[in-house]
Amino acid sequence: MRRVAIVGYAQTQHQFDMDKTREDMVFEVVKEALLDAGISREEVDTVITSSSDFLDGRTISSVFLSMAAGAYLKDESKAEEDGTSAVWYAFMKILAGTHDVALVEAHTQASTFNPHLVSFYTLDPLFDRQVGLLNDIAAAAIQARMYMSAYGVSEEEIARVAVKNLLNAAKNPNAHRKIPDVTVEEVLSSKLYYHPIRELMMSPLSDGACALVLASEEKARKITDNPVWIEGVGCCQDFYLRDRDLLKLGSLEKAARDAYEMAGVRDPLTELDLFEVSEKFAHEELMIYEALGLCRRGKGKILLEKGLTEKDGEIPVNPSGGALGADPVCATGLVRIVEAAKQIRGEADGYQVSGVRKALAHGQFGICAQKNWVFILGGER
Amino acid sequence: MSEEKVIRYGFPFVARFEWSVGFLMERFIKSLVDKKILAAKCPSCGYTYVPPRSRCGKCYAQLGETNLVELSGKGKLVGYTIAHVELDGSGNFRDLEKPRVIGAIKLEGADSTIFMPLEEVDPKEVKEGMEVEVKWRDEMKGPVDFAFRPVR
Amino acid sequence: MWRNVAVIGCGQTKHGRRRDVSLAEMVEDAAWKAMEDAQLTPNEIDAIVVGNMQGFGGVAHPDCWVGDWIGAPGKPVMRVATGGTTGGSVGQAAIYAVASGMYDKVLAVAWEKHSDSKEPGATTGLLHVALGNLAHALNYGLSLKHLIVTQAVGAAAGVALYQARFYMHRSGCRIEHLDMVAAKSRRNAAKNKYAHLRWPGCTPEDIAKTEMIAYPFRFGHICPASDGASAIVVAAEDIAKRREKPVAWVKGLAAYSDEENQLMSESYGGVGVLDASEQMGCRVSAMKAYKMAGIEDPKREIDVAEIYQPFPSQELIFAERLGLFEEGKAWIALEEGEMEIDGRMPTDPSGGVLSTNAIGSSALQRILEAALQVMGKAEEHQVPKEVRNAVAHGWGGVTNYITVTVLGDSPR
Amino acid sequence: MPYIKEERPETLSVEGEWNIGATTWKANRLLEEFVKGLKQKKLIGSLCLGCGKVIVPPRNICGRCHRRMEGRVVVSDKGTITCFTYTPPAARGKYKVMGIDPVEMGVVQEGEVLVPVFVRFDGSDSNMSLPLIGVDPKEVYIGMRVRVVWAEEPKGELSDIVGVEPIK
Repeated sequence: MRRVAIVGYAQTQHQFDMDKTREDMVFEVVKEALLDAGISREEVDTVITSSSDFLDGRTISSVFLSMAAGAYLKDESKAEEDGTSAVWYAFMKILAGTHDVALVEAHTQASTFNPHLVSFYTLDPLFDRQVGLLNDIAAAAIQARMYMSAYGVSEEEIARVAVKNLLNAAKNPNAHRKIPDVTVEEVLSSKLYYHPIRELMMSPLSDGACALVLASEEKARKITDNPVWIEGVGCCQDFYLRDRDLLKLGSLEKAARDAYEMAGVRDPLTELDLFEVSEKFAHEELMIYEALGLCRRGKGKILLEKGLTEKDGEIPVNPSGGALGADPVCATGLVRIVEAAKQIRGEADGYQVSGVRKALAHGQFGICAQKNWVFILGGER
Repeated sequence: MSEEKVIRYGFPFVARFEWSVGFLMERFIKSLVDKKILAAKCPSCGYTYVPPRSRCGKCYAQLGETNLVELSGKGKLVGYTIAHVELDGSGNFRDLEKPRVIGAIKLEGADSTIFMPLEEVDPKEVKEGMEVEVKWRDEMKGPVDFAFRPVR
Repeated sequence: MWRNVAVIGCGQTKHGRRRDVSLAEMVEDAAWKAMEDAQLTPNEIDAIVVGNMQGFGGVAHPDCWVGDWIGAPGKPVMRVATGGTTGGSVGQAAIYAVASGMYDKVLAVAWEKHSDSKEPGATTGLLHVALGNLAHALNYGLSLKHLIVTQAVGAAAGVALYQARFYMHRSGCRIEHLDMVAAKSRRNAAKNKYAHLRWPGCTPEDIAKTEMIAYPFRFGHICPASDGASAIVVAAEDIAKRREKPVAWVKGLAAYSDEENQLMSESYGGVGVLDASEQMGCRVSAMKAYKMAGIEDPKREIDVAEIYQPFPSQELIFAERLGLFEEGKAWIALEEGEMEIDGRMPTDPSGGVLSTNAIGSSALQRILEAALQVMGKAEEHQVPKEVRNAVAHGWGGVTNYITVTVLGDSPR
Repeated sequence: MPYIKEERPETLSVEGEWNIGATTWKANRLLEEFVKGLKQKKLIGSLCLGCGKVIVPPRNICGRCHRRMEGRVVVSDKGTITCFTYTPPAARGKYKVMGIDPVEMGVVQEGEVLVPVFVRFDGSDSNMSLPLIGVDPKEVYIGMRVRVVWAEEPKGELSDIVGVEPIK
């Protein structure tokens, strides 16, 4: 099989209601990613973007952005939902041997249309939309409560996930929600939405974009001395909410298993140096630990308690601040890949974790993380 | 002229939809009027779906009208949340004057979980595992309008 | 590197107004037919690619809900959407998924259910493409009359109207030829049990009697807004070779697009290309796909074409841009009967998009119909000759997106 | 029309909405620049300093050069018709746009024939879609020379361009 590497990337400074049109935002981030790779648009063979019509407020969300995305007269397509899906597609196009250099771009301006209302629009229109009660936050709250009572997890422990990630976000120049002195008390006194989910336990509504340049091994060697290899990919969709076991992230387990197998990872705990995951709600991060095989089911809180997943812990999770630090919906998973690649390349100024050789990046989409994508990335050695 | 680089604007338009429901859902919705909850039991693996559906997601068997079963309307609360806000149609969260309980309910005889309002209960007294039963509306406000309450 | 891929199963629903099923049941129908045709169960499918246009049916990311009906849980699922080309993009993503060596058997499903919208035709979805721009222009004093004059005419037939004018001007094609294409499409559709507008024995004179909407388009030239879904199963070479039934091999594919060609750009900016019938994106895509397929002379080597033509002019334009006829000469070939089912270069023997348009599915349907022709399974609308190579085309976006897929009776 | 009809039973429907009104789009300020020019009866276009293309109304990005179209130029208000169409005479109840009947609203007169054209203004490389005024559709041809019909008192808005008319 061909090897594929990340050779350049860029992301915006994610923020609430950016003073930039989506066109300018996309143009700038793509330009910067190409500059980071040190290649021109002419060298790109295929462009895959990721965005969603409902979130962008435009049917065919990609159509007026192709020029900004550098796709003019190029082979192009759009994978919706999460940017990691677009990377998955671009990766396969390069593996197929038909393309050597791919540009991936993902964006959402959450200020355009409330993503929580979009989550309501994703529900079964014949039943749940008729009932009219659910949305992604309400469903996550139900899941959080079930998880808490099944495994004896307290609200404080959930809040501690938020504190960890928000403190990390404070050091990340691209993050959106930065509260450098955030405390568990502050999280627990933030606005209550659906018990136990409070404002600081949910990801913020961010405007942002992210771009990535991928290349085949042959091309990657010419472009950079510091390629980050995609060693494993796994993705999986779960059942619709009604018929899913909400106590675990089943589709993430499967996606992680597939990615580990492809990358030859037998023990993620010892073989992977860093994790960048998309936790849209604080409790999800604990469930993600379990699904990724970092601990047994229900034991996620112990990793946190022992400080293992802190930035300077043994298995750092989200030193960038994760999705709780910034959530430009379709770009969030792609940002995780970029943050993981950054750590491998040693370019995470101000929040660099030392000695990162192999890292995991995770993207998700759908209510209670219905769909998951897992990437295993590795450095040169 | 504003200092901002962008101009923000909207357009007042609500797109409306009418989703056809198919035969099994039609039976389900019509039965609600007669205060009955129908489910579809997979003839092959036995998994029981509520609301009913045409294809078993677990074993892929096809389900039809002969697989419809009537449920008792009793069930167990497997999860819940107390809503302090609700999403209005424009994407804003409105504070609720009185918090509301959304229950995740597994009905007796069914395997699916449905997410419905839980009423006639003090939110502080809601417990996972609680026995609940269907509470029919005197007048339904939509095609799917019913709730649950604790079994006393 | 490239691993050979073949279409081993095809399934589609009957198209038309489908109020007898829910969206989920409609999608299920197509997916299951494709899997049954491929003699596979969902357990044997490795990955799924899905797509439609969210705004038309009012359900955001419907795969999250509908996935349970097509065996998606537990599998990798990619959602692809690119406007009119959605189906083509879905099919191509599935092909790449197998060609890459990542997955052996991939199901591609695409659909649209227009009748779920309360607005007539596809108004909500189509309007929403440009609404972000038009609402902006209205704030800058775009007069209602101007909007109606420039856009309302477009609302009926979109940019295709201008594209048709450009083509007619540069080729000498006349409105009678559009009548001929439309009549041919309705006649061919009558032979295709899955099609929507089926009119046996329809003549150009019948079409010419329909009301003029805006010159040169008559009512009889316009595609319907259909409900329907289509699905294919693609598989790796070793699996396809073990099949006893015929398969259709993927020989080449490309999706290049020419954005200078758009009707409008972001924030109501102007457009660059003067002639919307030029379709540089299609020329480039065809060139790349043929090169990959080892086809040097498409006029000779392609046996049948499934062209994305919601309007009759497009069948002629794209037939030329796909290199099947001399530039500006397709209408002459049409006059001579070359594009008929039993002609030298049959185009849209299925009736094409002009007679069936479930928009997200339409471009996948082209790949599916091309595959049926290669496999010899198109039943009544099978072209009466040996089909060695077939080309499937998709067109979308605001005139810019293109997908071209070449299928054949032997591996690359 | 003698289409083959297939009878299918219809199941009941449930309703719902998609509130497009809850969308906040963002636009750049190029159209604002353009309408300011209109107030002085000037057509402003954007110039790509990479390839020299001029686009009217101004566009932000040149896709070919992948750069912002930074230059601004004033192009002529005379141009050439590159494409045209025309409608049959308007009639009440014939068609609706966004639920509005233009004849009923008085925006279009009963019996009026609309002639939308594409115009390339001299000095530009783009098409602008505008109404052609005062010409029998039979007399329109591609290549016809036209000029802008300006509003009597331009106010700095898009409707300052009433349409185009033939240069006699």
